[in-house]
Amino acid sequence: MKEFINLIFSTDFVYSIFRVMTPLLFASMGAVISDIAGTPNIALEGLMLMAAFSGMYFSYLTQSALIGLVMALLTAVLFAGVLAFFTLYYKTNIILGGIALNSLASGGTVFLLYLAAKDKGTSVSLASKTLPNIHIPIIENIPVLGGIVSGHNILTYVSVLAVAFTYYLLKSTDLGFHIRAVGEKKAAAESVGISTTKIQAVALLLSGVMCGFGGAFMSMGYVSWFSRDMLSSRGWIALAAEAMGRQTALGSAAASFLFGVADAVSNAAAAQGLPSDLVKTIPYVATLAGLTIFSVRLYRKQKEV
Amino acid sequence: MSDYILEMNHIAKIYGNGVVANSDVNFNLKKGEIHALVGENGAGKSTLMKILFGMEQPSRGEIVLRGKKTVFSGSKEAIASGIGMVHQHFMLVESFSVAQNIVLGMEPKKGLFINHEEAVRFTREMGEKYNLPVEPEEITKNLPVGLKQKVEILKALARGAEILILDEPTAVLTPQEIDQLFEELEQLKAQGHTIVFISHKIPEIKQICDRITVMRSGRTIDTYLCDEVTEQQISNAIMGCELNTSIERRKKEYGEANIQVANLFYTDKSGVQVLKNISFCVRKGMIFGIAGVQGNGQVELIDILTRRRAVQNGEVRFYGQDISGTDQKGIRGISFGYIPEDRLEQGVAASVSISENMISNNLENQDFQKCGMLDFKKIDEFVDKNIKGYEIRCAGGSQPTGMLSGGNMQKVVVARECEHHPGILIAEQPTRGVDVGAAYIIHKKLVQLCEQGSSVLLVSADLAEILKLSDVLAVMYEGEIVAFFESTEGLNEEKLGLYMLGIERHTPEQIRKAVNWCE
Amino acid sequence: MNRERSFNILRTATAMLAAILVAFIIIILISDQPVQSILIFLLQPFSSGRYIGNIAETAIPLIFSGLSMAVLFQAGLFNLGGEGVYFMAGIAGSIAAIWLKLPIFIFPLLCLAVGAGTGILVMLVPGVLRAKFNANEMVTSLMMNNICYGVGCYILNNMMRDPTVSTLVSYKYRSAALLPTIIKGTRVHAGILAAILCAVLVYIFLYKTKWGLQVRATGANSKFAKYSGMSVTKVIILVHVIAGAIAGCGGIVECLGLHKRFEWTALPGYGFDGAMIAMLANNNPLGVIGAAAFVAYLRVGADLVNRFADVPTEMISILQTLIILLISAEKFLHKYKQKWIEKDIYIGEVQNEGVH
Amino acid sequence: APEPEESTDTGAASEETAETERYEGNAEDYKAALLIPGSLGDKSFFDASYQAVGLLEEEYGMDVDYVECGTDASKYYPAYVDLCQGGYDLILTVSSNGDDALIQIAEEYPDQKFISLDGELDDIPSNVYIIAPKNNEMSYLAGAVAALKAQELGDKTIGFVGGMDIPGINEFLVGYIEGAQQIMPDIQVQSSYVGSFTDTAKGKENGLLLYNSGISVVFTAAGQSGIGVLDAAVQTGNYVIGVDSDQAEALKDSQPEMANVVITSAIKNIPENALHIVQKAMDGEVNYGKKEYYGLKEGAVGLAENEFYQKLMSEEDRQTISDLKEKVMNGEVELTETMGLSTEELSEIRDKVRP
Ligand SMILES: Nc1ncnc2c1ncn2[C@@H]1O[C@H](COP(=O)(O)OP(=O)(O)OP(=O)(O)O)[C@@H](O)[C@H]1O
Ligand SMILES: Nc1ncnc2c1ncn2[C@@H]1O[C@H](COP(=O)(O)OP(=O)(O)OP(=O)(O)O)[C@@H](O)[C@H]1O
Ligand SMILES: [Mg+2]
Ligand SMILES: [Mg+2]
Repeated sequence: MKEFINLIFSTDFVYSIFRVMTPLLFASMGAVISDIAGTPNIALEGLMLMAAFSGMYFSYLTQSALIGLVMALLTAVLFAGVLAFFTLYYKTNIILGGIALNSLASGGTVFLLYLAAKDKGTSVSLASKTLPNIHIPIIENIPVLGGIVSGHNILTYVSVLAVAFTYYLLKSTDLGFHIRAVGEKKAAAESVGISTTKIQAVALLLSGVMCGFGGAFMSMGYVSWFSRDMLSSRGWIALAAEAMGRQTALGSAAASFLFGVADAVSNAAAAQGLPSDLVKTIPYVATLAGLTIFSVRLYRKQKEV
Repeated sequence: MSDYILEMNHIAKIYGNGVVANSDVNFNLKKGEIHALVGENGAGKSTLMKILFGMEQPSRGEIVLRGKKTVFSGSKEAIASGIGMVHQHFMLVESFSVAQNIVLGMEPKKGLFINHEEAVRFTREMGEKYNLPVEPEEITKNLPVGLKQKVEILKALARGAEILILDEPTAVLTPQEIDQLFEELEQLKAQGHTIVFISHKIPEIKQICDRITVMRSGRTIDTYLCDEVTEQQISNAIMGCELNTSIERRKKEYGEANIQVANLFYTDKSGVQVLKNISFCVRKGMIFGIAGVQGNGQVELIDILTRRRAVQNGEVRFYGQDISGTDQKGIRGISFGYIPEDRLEQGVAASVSISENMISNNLENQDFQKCGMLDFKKIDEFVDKNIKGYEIRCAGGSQPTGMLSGGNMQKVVVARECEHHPGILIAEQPTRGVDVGAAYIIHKKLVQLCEQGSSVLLVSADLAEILKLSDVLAVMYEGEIVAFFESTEGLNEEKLGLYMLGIERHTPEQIRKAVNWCE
Repeated sequence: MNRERSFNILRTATAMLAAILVAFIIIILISDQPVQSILIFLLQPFSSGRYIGNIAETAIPLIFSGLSMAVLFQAGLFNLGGEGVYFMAGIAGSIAAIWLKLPIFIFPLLCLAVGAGTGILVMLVPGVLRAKFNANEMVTSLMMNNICYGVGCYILNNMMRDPTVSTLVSYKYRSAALLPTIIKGTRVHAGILAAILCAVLVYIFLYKTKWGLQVRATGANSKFAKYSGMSVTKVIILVHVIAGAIAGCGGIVECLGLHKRFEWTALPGYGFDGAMIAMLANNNPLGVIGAAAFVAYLRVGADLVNRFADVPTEMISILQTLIILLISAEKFLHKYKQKWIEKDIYIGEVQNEGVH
Repeated sequence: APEPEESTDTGAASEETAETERYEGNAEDYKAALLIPGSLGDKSFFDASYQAVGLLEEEYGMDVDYVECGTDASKYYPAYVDLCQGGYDLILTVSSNGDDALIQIAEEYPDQKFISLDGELDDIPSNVYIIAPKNNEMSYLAGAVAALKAQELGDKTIGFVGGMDIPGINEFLVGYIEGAQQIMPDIQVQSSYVGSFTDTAKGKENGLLLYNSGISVVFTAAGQSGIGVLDAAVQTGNYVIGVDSDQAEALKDSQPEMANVVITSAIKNIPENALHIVQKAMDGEVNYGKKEYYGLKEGAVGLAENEFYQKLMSEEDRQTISDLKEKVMNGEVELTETMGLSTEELSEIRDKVRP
């Protein structure tokens, strides 16, 4: 137990929280933007998976991590566009579209992986590139803090920027206002000549960009290859984080952080010999408990008045 | 070149579900006029205006704007051509501030971000220019309807609307607000704006409009000069037949007090005392009217009576029984009916069929059940009877309620609440947005119900309605009852207005009669 | 309305044709015998009784999960917890099927009851949290899925594992607990009767009883439901209880019908399938049977191409996505529909309202 | 455990072996098929059995069909039926996943021959032959390697990362512990499970945790997730022992830095076994109705003794390993029989050596 406590208070552990939460931050920001626009995108998981594949594959082909990243973004945006096209133009139910896209991604990436690497499991046989880790000059040398804050993958820093971007987008840009207006009252936006289809499409595409980053991080930062179903529910967890954060950028970021902590704790607990089946539920139990406490308090508050 | 600024010729509109909303409409506007568009519910007025505003595409016909044939593929183009529309239902983003709503879609910017100061300044400037003062930083959700209506008009004008379409703007306004609106419209007219005015209230049309176009069943009947027709003639043209809307009242005979409210106080979330010592009682066989400018506590009072708000202080009894511990379900069990103000929000479930909407408050009724299941034969009989009795225009009881026009939807609500003969009926704005014919049916029903021994509490902003129906009448001002009339004889709208605006008030003894009178 | 219905049939047919065309193009690119592959995919499922049986047996769990989701969606609740319920109910029902000893008819019924009961308990977590505290049921149900999986694995590993087998599976069920096959030469088991019965009961519940009306009214407009004197809290809990019972039945029926022991080592995926099927069926319980049969047909076709031709299974997920996207595209061919409807109506003759 | 059913006589197990006969035609015309009760890409026996298909085609020129059935166990039986009706001389399979379906189908098609290339089954139908690998033998050697390396680095603890806490994985763990104890009786083994065979990122987290706690050698049996452990080893400058296939060999071109930290891999020679057994089947020499254990002695399992092994292990240590190997082959070491080990027994073994 003592060892476990030591582990949890080590810099490595705190450092790992940031690593764990990076894809969640990206995806939950994607969820926030699309949800506020009234088009809840539940295909986060699938979009990230496709982006992860594409980033790996193109960085392998071109031997350039940058091109890999760009292609990951393009891929996620392209499929977010497919979702937008079907749901906005053809009026496919967006949830159904999301489910369909997730299954497309899960099967499609394995299929492509097989074509590319003659392997249905991982792409390790393809020497793909990774995005660099960044060491922040002065901070790096500060004890403890340096070990926690410096040396992360560049996309981890970008994910923090993504939170700021989402926050300011929705708070103080015209696009953000249009997104909010369309999500809250479509007819109102329409009546002042805003194309609601266009705004919702842009919101979905933006959530695609976020998923592109999240996916690229998975295959070009977190690890250096693509593997089948490598997102392992991170997209769904991001969705939960977004709901827990009440559709706000900062709230969802906080929820992602909590989730990252819980996940890191569960990893540590698994290595301490606690029953692994139960230990792996820690993040979910934590989220459930957090949401329950949160809801009960909100309910009480509302009831008082 | 004609002298019309706008002509719409042979317009037809068929909706995707096969409903023919407009079949052959001819409509024109002269520059600088106020033009009324009238017709029964579902006649196709809103549809025609949505076509003009580019929100719907006509199936046939042409639009000629300033002598040029025009096709609008969206409202953006219509706005650019100087057309503005205030919709029948508010088109405001409730969580935005007034300024944000006004500049929505044309936000001033500073670099990448919105320039809030500029938006506020612009809103103030527009408000002053058109004499429609609004507070730019107020959150829209918190505004009373009258102000929301102003924001809507300002929104259209701020976009440079020369032709302004107002779809039933007065349905939700109080007489004072209507007067103010009319003043503003006159000013706009003087500034050269052309206004299309849709309303079901014929007197106000006579008051403000220059010409009137009447529609029926998706077609234009004719266009009249306002000065050349009487109210009765307009009404006849709308309904397509002679209609006598006067209501016979029988001898008044009151029984015991079914609703008793005593010393009711209420303080809302923001700490404002919205109800102050309200006491009254409604006896059997009586229509008790409550008049007042909106926002003087009526909403909170009704919310308390219908169990959507807690009784903080004071007493409410139905049939002598304290109801502070019961919920909405509970009072439904004791012969209670309620016609809500907002039919779409509470009154109906739009995707559920008319039949099911009509029995939703009476599911425990054994008549409608057979072996634990709903007895659809009985239900259909009941529903068909009501569709006939209330002249609800629909394809049948199995049609989803959401497909009905607003007036017909209202009739569904009234039929449901009245046909179970509740001992207590609370009617809140029962004829809002309803055409003359339907309003007449609803009025007749309320009177009939109280003749059968129900207690009806009627809250309405429509003074003509309240004067016509009420047996006794209370006026609310700033959360208090400031006047109580034992009879409406000799009362008129002007007189009532003085009490509603707090200029005059009755003595405490007279007001106490609202309670004492029962003993 | 008839015109609308025939249009919908036409639209669906065209959508399928378009999807198949796209699939065909993809198959041409990767297969040496594209024509044969596509024919196997489309026709082989109907080529023998055994394959039709495969469709039926594949449809059974899909019907249960589709029904469970349809009930929730009808009440406006977006709960995706079918997955966890399937797993947990499978575990609980399996415990009964392994350790109890009962005569032949009662035994499976009791196992079903245990599964249903477990399903109710699991669903009640998001249900009560939503009804009492307004906690977002989609999030809580997704979390419950993972929690059920972990707890289920723990029970399986520590209580039920058959040590004589080197994979993680439970002991064998008693043979009296198994659902009997009802059609010779196939594996179609008694579960299909339960599924169809369930669909009919849910239909009657939703459309013929006052509770069903309350459920639908709550889903359509919860303020209205409250206003009409319905208890929304009760409706939410009732719906979760029903959905939990149905999904729980589905979980154990699948185990007792097609397996000899509990052998899921991952969430079985029926939760999301159910959501898809409910939406394809427009939340109509009878439509769920059709939608489930259709999805089952696609899957059996996919298995067959995988077995008999050179198209990998993963390719089929692309095809499925396309078909589902296109079929659910309400506005697909919309322009033609408008023209068609307008052509049919002689303007100037028809009354304004109500006549279509 | 539940008490057995009254009528245990399923008729499946039979002592007598079905008559086998020699295949008279050309090897090219011999029709064989492989049923994979799982998904390819597991980096373990499914992928290995798929390699067997290629090897058979290459070596014997025969045409081997394969069916990948996925993880849904209810799909195995229909696939078997289709294969049985396809007129194959031999149907191959791997893993115990499809055992129930295999028993059922073997009874329904008594003339069809089946061989499992890697399985465990007790009541074996008379037309089924099973190759049971001695997984504990190879993991025993892996444990010894880990302990020797730890000794060299001055560690007293070694690590283990499993995919899931399931019997097939724990089999490796038990052999590993015993092998390590052979070298260092008081050695400690820190074990951890990813909870998934596909979550490579989580595999990496598990690996990092072990390495960051001061462990230098980790044995991984976690499918794809194991690659995450390799990555963690590269990142922290530590060592890994791979599993199932020669991972260093597979990675040395595309990911040389990863190959450099893989000391060795505990491997099963499923493709070679397949070659061998199919030849025997054509010769009519397979003992259907039996299960036979294949271990170090048969060359069915072993360690990858590649260039990295030479480089990373000292001459002396390698000698120690080959002596141990000799002992195992001669039956001089007693290894715990992992089949039939209950969860409690396993926990006991596992917890005793936990730091
Ligand atoms: N979007 C729509 N889709 C289908 N039918 C519609 C749609 N909008 C309106 N309708 C139908 O078209 C007809 C005309 O409706 P419209 O709203 O134009 O009437 P209205 O004259 O404005 O009535 P009211 O006085 O009640 O506002 C009605 O029968 C209505 O049900
Ligand atoms: N897409 C649609 N399909 C079917 N009916 C529709 C559709 N859109 C709107 N309607 C219905 O058509 C009716 C007319 O719509 P509109 O918004 O023009 O006026 P309204 O609010 O109904 O009328 P009122 O003036 O009486 O309040 C409404 O009742 C609405 O519910
Ligand atoms: Mg209208
Ligand atoms: Mg209307």
